[in-house]
Amino acid sequence: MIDGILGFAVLLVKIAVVLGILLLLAAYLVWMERKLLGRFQVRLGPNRAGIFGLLQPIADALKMVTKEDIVPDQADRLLFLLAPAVVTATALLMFAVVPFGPDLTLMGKIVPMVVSDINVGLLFVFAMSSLGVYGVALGGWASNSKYSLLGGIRGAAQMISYELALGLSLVPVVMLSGSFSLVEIVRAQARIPFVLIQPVSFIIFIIAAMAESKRIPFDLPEAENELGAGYSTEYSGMRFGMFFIGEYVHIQVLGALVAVFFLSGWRGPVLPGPVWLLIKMLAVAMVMIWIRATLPRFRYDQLMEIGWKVLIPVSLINIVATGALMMLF
Amino acid sequence: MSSQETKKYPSVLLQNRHPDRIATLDEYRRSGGYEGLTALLGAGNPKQAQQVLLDANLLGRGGAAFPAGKKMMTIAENAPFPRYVVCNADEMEPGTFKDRVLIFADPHQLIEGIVIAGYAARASHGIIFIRPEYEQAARIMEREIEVARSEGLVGRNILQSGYDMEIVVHRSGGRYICGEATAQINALMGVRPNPKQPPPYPTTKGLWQRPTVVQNVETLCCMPHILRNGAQWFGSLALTENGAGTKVFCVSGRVERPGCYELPMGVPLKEIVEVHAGGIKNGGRFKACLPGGASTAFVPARLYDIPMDYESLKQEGFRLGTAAVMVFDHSDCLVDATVNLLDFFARESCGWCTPCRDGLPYIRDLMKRVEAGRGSTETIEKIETMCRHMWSAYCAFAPGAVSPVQGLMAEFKDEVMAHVEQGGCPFK
Amino acid sequence: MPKLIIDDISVAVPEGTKVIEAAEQVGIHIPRFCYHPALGSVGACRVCAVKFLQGPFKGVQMSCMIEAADGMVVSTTDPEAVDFRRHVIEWLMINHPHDCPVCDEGGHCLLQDMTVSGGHGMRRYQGKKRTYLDQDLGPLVQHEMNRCIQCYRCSRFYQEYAGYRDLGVMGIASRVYYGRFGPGTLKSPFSGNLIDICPTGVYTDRPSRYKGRRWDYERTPSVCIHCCLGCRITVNVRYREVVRIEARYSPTVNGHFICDRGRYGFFYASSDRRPRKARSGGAETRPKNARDEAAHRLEEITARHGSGSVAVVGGSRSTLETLAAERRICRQLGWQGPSLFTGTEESAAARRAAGHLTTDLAVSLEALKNADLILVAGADPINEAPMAALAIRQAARNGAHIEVIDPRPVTLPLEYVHRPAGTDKISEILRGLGKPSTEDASGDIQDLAARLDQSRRPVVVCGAGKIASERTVEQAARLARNLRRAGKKAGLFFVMTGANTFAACRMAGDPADLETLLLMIEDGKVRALVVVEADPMSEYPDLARLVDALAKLDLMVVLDCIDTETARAAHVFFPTQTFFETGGTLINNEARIQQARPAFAGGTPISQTGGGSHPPRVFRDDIPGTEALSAGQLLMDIVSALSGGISRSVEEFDGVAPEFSGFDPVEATGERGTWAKLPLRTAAGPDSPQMGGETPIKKGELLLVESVYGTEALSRSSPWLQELESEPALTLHPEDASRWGLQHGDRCELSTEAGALTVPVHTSRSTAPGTLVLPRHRRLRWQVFQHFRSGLDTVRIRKTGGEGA
Amino acid sequence: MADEIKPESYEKRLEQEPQENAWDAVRALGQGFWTTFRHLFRRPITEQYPEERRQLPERSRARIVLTRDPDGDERCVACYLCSAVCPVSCISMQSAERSDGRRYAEWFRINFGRCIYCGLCEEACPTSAIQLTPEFDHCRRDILSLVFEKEDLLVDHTGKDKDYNFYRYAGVATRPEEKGTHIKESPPVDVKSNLP
Amino acid sequence: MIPEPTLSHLKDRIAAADHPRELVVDVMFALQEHYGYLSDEAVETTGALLGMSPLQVEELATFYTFLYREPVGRYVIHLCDSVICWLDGAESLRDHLCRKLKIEMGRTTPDGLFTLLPVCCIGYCDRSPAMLVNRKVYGPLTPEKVDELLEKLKQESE
Repeated sequence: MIDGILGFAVLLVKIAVVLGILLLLAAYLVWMERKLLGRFQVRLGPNRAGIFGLLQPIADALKMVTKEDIVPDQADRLLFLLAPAVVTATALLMFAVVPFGPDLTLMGKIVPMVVSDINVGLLFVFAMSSLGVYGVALGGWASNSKYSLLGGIRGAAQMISYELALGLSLVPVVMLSGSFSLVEIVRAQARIPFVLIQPVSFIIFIIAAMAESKRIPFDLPEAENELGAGYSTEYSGMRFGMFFIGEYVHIQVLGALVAVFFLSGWRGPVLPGPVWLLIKMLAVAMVMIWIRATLPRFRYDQLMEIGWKVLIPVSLINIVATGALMMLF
Repeated sequence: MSSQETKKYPSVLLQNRHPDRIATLDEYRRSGGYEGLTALLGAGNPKQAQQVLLDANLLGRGGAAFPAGKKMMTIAENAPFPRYVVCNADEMEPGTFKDRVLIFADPHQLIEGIVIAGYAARASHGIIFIRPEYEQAARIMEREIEVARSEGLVGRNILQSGYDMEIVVHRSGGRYICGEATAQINALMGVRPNPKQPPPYPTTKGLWQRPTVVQNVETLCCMPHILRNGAQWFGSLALTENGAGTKVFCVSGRVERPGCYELPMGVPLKEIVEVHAGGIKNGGRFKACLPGGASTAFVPARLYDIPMDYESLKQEGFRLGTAAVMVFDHSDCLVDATVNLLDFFARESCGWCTPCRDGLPYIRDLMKRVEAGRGSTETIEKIETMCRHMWSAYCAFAPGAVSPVQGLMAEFKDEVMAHVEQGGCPFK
Repeated sequence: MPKLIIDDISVAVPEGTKVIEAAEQVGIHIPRFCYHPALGSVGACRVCAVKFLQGPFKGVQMSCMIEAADGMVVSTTDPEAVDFRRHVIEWLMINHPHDCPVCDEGGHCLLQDMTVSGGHGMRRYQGKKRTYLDQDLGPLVQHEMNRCIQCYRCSRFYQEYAGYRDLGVMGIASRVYYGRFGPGTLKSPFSGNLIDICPTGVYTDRPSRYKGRRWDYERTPSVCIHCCLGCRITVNVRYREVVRIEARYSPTVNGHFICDRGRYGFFYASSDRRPRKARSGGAETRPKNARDEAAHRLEEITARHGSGSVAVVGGSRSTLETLAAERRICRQLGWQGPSLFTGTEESAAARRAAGHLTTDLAVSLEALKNADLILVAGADPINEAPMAALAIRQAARNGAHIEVIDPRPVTLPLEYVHRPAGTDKISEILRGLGKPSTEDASGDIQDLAARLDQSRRPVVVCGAGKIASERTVEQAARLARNLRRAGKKAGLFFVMTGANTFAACRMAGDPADLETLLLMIEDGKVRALVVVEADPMSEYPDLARLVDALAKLDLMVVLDCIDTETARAAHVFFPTQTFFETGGTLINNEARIQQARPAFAGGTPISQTGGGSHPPRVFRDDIPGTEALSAGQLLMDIVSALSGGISRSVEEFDGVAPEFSGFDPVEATGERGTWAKLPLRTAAGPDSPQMGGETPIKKGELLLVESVYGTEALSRSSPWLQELESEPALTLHPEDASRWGLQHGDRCELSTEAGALTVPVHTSRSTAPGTLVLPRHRRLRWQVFQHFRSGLDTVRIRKTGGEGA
Repeated sequence: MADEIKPESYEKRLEQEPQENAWDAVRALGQGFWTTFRHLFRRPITEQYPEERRQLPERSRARIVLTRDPDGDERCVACYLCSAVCPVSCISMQSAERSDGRRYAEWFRINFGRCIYCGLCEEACPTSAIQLTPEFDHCRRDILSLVFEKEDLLVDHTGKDKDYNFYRYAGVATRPEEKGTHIKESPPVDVKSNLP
Repeated sequence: MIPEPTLSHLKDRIAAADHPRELVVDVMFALQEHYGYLSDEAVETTGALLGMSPLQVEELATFYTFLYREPVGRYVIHLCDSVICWLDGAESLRDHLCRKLKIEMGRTTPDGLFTLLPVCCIGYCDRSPAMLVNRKVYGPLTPEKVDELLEKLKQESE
């Protein structure tokens, strides 16, 4: 009973810490992206709010919160209000299965440095990421705006297309680690990170993951020069902010997942596990920002072509090859 | 053609011309004057007079060359009375002075002509519209009309025929446009003398909305002779097939003896200049002439032998106009002369229609630029285009005004281009 | 119907149609400057050149000079014609100044349009520009000769069309000048049309000079309310201010033109003296308070003295909507009236005229131009309905014989025969003419009778009201009917007193006139008066009596849009909207119903609300000065506040008068208007007045008459027209004058028991002997004569100044 | 040739494009990333606006002024062309006649709250009166104070067009310039002249 | 004022005419004779005599060459400047006259004797260059002849 309560308390603490860090990080990820993009474009980036513009996220948040929350006249009110929450919640929930360090022994109890180590963690991740598309699709639908609807449909189509490649790219990882548990997968990379064994999977995963997060060059659901702001056109104030948070949390989750699946998770020399995970997450995020600064947006047909005609066949071949190699060795 | 080959041509209109005085009624009568009228009134058939004039192929001598007989015949039989005959003595075409010479030579010839025309048109009023420069001529006419009246040749019951006709002299205020028939009618009515485009023609609705025949002095002067001697005789006077009668040529400019010469229709230009007018002054070379006043095109030296009648000139694209032959010799700058002509026309435009009122000063200014050597090929093109468009003006004034320009451009382009290329007048 | 092809479009047009018009019928607008449908073609500007490809004419010709003929093939886009037109524009532009930015014509300038559409954008001419000095042409027309393109339209309109001779064309060649002999005010009351007709900015509107650009104006088609003809106008409003009136083409009423009274009479609408606030007991109050006060007091009076103790007085400048509201209220509440006329005689004459007008006899202004004989009886077109004079002139130009029978020294810009006849004599003459055969006509009118006999399309133009009595109207109608019976296309054209007199005739109640109502007030039977858009105190000829009567009233409610003496005397006053603000329906003298839309929403002009050099920069949610409502609406509001009051929409006419049962407002807003339902044919006419025997001709009479400027209720407050007013004078026959020892130019005093006034004396041989003519001019305190037609025995005349004095 | 590209030929061109090999693609991609990466270390070109102010080119379009002619008089003749051409209707005015005969603006206002600085008014102005200046930073806290009246707009120089003086060309009579005294004008016609 | 005989003569002529307007030029000439030029008063008188408005008279007066709306000198010299006279040196003659009289074309000498006006061809091309002095023709002219003539006219006027 006590254990149960204590376990629940620990769980709550873990959730609080993770949530806190994630949200704070999301805010500063925005700052980092703006700052970096600025530098990539030979600009300064935000530098007015606080030193180096460090208070910019707070200013942004204040602005978001104080802005009027507008619900379009003809919108489906319930779905409209729900959609941003879905996006943020699913992104946050994904982090529940990500291990961020070695087990910690606290007052004699082993506390796993993961919010919840479930044995089908990987599937949970997929489930959550699939659910995330509802936020986009519903938001687009509920806005009752042609731009939003187009954005939502694009989002859904894109999600379905890349989900497949994403899943397939991780099959070799599961094969190698023999488990769906993310904790186990990290453990399986104790010796060597999977990125070295499975570079193809790694690349496919990165590409598909970026498509999942709807970031440049895959930001067709938003495509501001075609669709206004896609599914988020009609949103304002904090509701728009929640889409925003969702996106940046998603980036972190992807960073964490890349780290877990391919970069041996929290493992690393000298520094404690969570720090390593953080470093790896941020490194992935920076790469994504770099890509954003470099590549233009795909055309929609190109997007579909890459998804269906390139990534899926390649990942299938990769699975077969991995299987064959595993049989041989 | 040399001078010994020239024949002595019969003098008809100017047969009673004296260098120092005016022919009297008696003199005129002696030469067969008023015989035609007497015969006509005796016959009492106005239609017959019209027919004779038509058969004689008498073309209007004022410039337009419209058959005089035909003009009379356009008056409808049932047209209202009173009808008018207007004698156009408003010759203001530069270079033309034949009407003055005719009036000074033999005023009764004109009076008889007017009465004949009046009878043919069954008009009761004759009006001599005379330009103010010819004040002396106007006085002569007034005096001689009184003489004729006292002889029963004018006024009530002319020659006891029961035909009444009054002739009055109307002095113009003086403007070139008043020489145009419709403008002249307006001037007579005391309104602004702008031309009026037919229809209705003056012969239908002219002066005071009544049928009106407007004829040139020389045309009217021909009529007594035609009626007396017949249409055939008149036709035989001409040297060429198409011409009829004699023509009073006013020769002026670079000739030894400028003046009026009555010569048969169709006499060659060269003969007029070289023989009758005594050749080019100071031994110069003939370069060009305006064959019929300022509103005709320059006739170049290559057509020096052209027979001077309406038809022959028309075939070459020229007009005989008033037969005022203005001669230019090799030392004259035709561009400069054209500028002078344009100056005249721009000043005398009545101001009614746009091409004439504003287009002529424009062309004049362009021409002045060319003369001053500031023109270009573009300027010349502009002049040529505008001249072409002048033919769509309201009356014949504007086309007449650009005729010399168009003639210049057609025949003397080299001279024009010389101005452009040398940047100035090559004759100065 | 010749058929021709213009730019590949085939069109059939009536015989005699010019090619330029034919092209217009198929939607091709050929450029033109000198051509104008009303003035005809003269071929001066040469810009309407088109190329004739086939048919009797060939080559580049002027489309305005050539009548359409069978087999013509015309190209307006032929390069030769286009190039010629381009050159014409260039020639016209060589002297045109570079002053479009400061030219008021800019924005609706034909020359501007043609220059741009003709492709002339660069000045190639290098010479100097010709300049002219301008003339002062008076307060209405601004002269700027530099801009002239010598199209001759102005002189043709002014001299040929309108028949005035003080503006024309001088000079020759490229120095042609349009103007007057010397500077001075244009004499024609149609001079404003020069502004419309000038294709460029030589003549511009002086009162609206530098007010704005046409593209900024709110432009609304409307109807003129300054006389009975109902000419079509376009109202230009800017910043809540009526700034300009322009003539609007109407194929049946005014054609292309309007008179200066109609053009410049509108200043009452934006005057800073216009009352904007309701008043109660002389003090400004809120509209609701005033309404409650009026209703309350009306209720009290009806309670005490019965419903018959309230009377409504209206006038003929109200719209049909307002008149209908008055009538409905009087009927349903049992009030007296509405009394829509001032005098009994006037009322009788007007109502008889309205009763006699039948569809087969009524002629429009446009149709008047086709008459071959016009008999003007008891009417002074120039002063009463100016455009009628212009129409009569067109008939005269077409060869019609014009005869005027009137006691006044009528002047018309045309050749006509004037028979000065006393007011009673007019009807006698008409009666003589109306007899079945010419032989019956007595002596001096035999030639006229013979002319009438020979005419095919005679029109009788007859006054109805002030000068022409009921008898005259009756005889005029009878004459017209007789002529009709004799197989002629005869017409009848009444010149009525006000813009909506015809409607007033149908809407007037009992008593129909103020004169009768006055007796009831004096008796004490009527205790309260509701005066709607009328000003008895300046209309009624016996002011002293009127003031006494009004003093007996318990209540006088006045509704008006202008500041009148009556309004100032009111117990309760309501400002109303002007015709520009309400729009509404008017019925003109030929029973044509015309409806105008509101031109703007009303309110104090911005130019009056701002204190400084610019309009106020404070935001407010109401528009200042919009307290006013339409008179009809206000009336309904007041009445609905009464217990047992009625409330119905103002726009309904059903049940008010049968003429308007099938009234179609859409048709009425069109250019032709719609017809009131007139009787098709009247065999006997309405009850004839007692015509027993010859009336004794009065020894002498004093006529109070209209003049073109200064007498009409609304236009007389126009400051611009006030400048044009000639000093009102007493006109009489020189022989009569000598009887009183008067001479032309003297001053004399006219006095009655009610007062006296001093005026200059004019003598004219065309005044009927024994008649004194005096305009009911705003500058004269003429309301001292007890009757519109005072017998001379009641008036004393005394010379007070002159040559010797 | 650029003008030959039509929809179908564009498709064709796509097909005809030389197929690059994978290495080229990777290299191109790498090049791109390298370029952006290098930019990361370059000095930002950003100017820190309120602290650092740059002189904008003369023709840049910002705050609108009303200039004067070389003689120092108002150029604006209140012809309404700028207000007509203004796509956001931010210019209004009232023209009137001055005692010397010139047409001028009795009042003239520009609502800078609406102005989009498109410069059409300057283009439309026939007298070079209205001109856009490089002065761009005139934001206000109170929107009403963005409504500029003539007094606020009028400057005491000629602006970009140094020499033009409309009234020297216009040909309208103003005091002291009478008819015929303007540039390229002949003296007024005297119809009574005895000269033909 | 116009002398009574002239006026009554004009009135008679006008009364006799079918259409008074046709006499307008004659009346103007007659009044011009009297006033020396066609003054505003003359225009108004003409209008009054013929039932025309002053403007209608002005329309014609400003059209014609020989109706002087501005005061002229005692001798009005019309110098022909059309093509034949021009060919024969009308321009130098004009310059000579201007110099001699010390006036420009169109002006009158201060002593009120001479007015110098150009005119289009006067129909004396056989005697070019020619000019009219009070409608009397002189030609062919040379500067010497002109001087002589001017002297003669000057003496005449004294």
